[in-house]
Amino acid sequence: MNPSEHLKQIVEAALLAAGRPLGLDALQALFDELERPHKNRLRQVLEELAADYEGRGIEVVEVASGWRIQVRKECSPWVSRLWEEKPGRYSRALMETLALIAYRQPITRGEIEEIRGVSVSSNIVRTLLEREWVRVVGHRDVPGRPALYGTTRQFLDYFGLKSLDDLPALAELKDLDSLEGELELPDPDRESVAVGSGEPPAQKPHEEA
Amino acid sequence: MNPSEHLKQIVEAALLAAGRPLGLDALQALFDELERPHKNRLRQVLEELAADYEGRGIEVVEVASGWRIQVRKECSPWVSRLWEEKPGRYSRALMETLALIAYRQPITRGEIEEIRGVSVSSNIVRTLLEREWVRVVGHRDVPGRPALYGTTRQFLDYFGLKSLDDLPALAELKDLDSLEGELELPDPDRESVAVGSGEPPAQKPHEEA
Amino acid sequence: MSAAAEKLAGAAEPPPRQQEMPFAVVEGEPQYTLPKDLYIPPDALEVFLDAFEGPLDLLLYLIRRQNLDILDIPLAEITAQYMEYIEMMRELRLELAAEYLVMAAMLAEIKSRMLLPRPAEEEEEGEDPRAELVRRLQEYERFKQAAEDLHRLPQLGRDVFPVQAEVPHKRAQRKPPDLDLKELLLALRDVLKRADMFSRHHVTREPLSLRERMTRVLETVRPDRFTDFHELFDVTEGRDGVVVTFMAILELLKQTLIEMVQAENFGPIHVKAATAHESQ
Repeated sequence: MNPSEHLKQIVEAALLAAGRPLGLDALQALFDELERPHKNRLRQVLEELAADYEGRGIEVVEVASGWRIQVRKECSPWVSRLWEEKPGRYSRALMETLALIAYRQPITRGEIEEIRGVSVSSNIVRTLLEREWVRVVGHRDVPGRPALYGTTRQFLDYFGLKSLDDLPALAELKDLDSLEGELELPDPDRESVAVGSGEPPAQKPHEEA
Repeated sequence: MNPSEHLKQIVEAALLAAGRPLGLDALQALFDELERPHKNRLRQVLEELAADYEGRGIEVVEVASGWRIQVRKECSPWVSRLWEEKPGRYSRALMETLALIAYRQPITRGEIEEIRGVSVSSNIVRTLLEREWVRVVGHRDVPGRPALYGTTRQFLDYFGLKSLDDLPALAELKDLDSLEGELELPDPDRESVAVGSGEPPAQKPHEEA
Repeated sequence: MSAAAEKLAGAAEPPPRQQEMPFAVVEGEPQYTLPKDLYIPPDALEVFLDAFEGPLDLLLYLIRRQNLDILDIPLAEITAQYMEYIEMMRELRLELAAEYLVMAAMLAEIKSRMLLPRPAEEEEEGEDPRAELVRRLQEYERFKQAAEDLHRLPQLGRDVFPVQAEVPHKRAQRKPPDLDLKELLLALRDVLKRADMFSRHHVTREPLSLRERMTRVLETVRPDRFTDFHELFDVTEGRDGVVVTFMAILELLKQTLIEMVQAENFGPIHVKAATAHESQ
């Protein structure tokens, strides 16, 4: 390969292989003295390369220590997932809060706290709002006008429910004791059976215990 | 940015950012479920990308664990000057051990020693395990339950192979029958005549290999 | 390491291509035979021995040096040469790997068997005494060749350079945790038990669809303008849906979460979200 004819290819390959920015001196050092390109020529090639990368996933940028090829900002939302961390687990407090919002909506934070007997952290509410599982649907007309929370369609979609009526009635929840053994089996088939097992409680009034 | 319109840019950026080969699953995982491209579509994009790179300093290749972007071979002489230190070379003992594991896996250390006619040092086995080129894939059910070694995907990636089928073909063993035939007459006289007779050897001599 | 030893070590480097191997280089002249009167530092010979991957490799070298085929080994000659090497190592009191001595014994045995006239009946079972050796040599040579082939493949970092682009806008995202419906239900059951909800009269009579509908109605109405009462209903839901919506509106009215206004009898009814008195 003739280095002067293929200067752009060599510069491109070197910038991508280096894993660090390369200055003009470093680029020149890739060549034997006789075939060494002038710095102006290198600059020109770098500009050509930058133009080639228009509309591509990468770009050539000049930084303090030279030039480097980097991922375009537009692509980073997807590329960033390469380093996505493993998801953690939700706390018991969050699950209880979400369940109470689902079953008792519209409900204020104070009402949730009353039932749970402990305060609900702002973090939990923020997480649920960010996840778009709950939203503020209004404000109770009492001093402080606390926000009323309700569940969203995303909440239903996430759990594969057509409507909240697909959730077991509170009375059925009591029988979860007998279901618990089954529910804790990590068997997706069993789970879906367990959840959908009750006949549609649509119009059946919840019985008092 | 619309991911389906800019699929090629995203795939390019991800392959360049990852620093390791990415398989179709890994590429799909970059996208939300709703916008996730089909594997066939990804394959098509990878082919387009490979075509785009014609005449460039880099190329797209498929190896065992997926696709990788690497410096085109033609540019290597210049790119390799980025590093003052040349990578270490592997000893013959290590390469022979590795070859036996690659071609004869699963294989025990004892079986390797039998073919090589010498003991295999623990250092070699450790190096191969540390480089993640080989791994213990089981134990042979004989006294001592010796470990059985096999090669890994990293091994294939390192040598730019898609699968073990891409390994260079192993030399044919001469048919034992014909071998017996040729050995039929153990004539001590013939032996001394044979020395230096300059008969063309049946197999390619090493010097030419 | 002496200069000679370095030369030898150099010759031993992969890809292994064994040439006629000098024992030493004296004033630029390679020495192929060991002069009896010349002292060679033992470590140089050790390097020489290191160039071989064992007795099979040494034998192959001796055979190939003469451009011979494995199938046509001049056993007497090769054995003699092999013994010479071994003797040399011994004279220099080098520690020889046991495998080399085992091979020497094997060669001697084959040679003696071949020199003996073979009884006719033995011809039947008659395996050539060299067969086993030939088999091993052939097998070893295959893998010696395979190792060389492998070594010639493009290697990452030696022949093939991977690339990596910087990701300056990397956002260390964290995927939100997954949540299982059964976990949610168990959590609810526990909190209700704790709050003794099952035994008190807090348990709602309404089906959950009513609560859900209350949420939907609240989403629709605004505190800053009126919404037409009819807009809250979706007749395509049928009678049951309309009833649920109506009950939801009544419940919201009861909880003073919405306000309803009718300017005149039989006039249009308007609904808006309740606003705090102080904000009016």
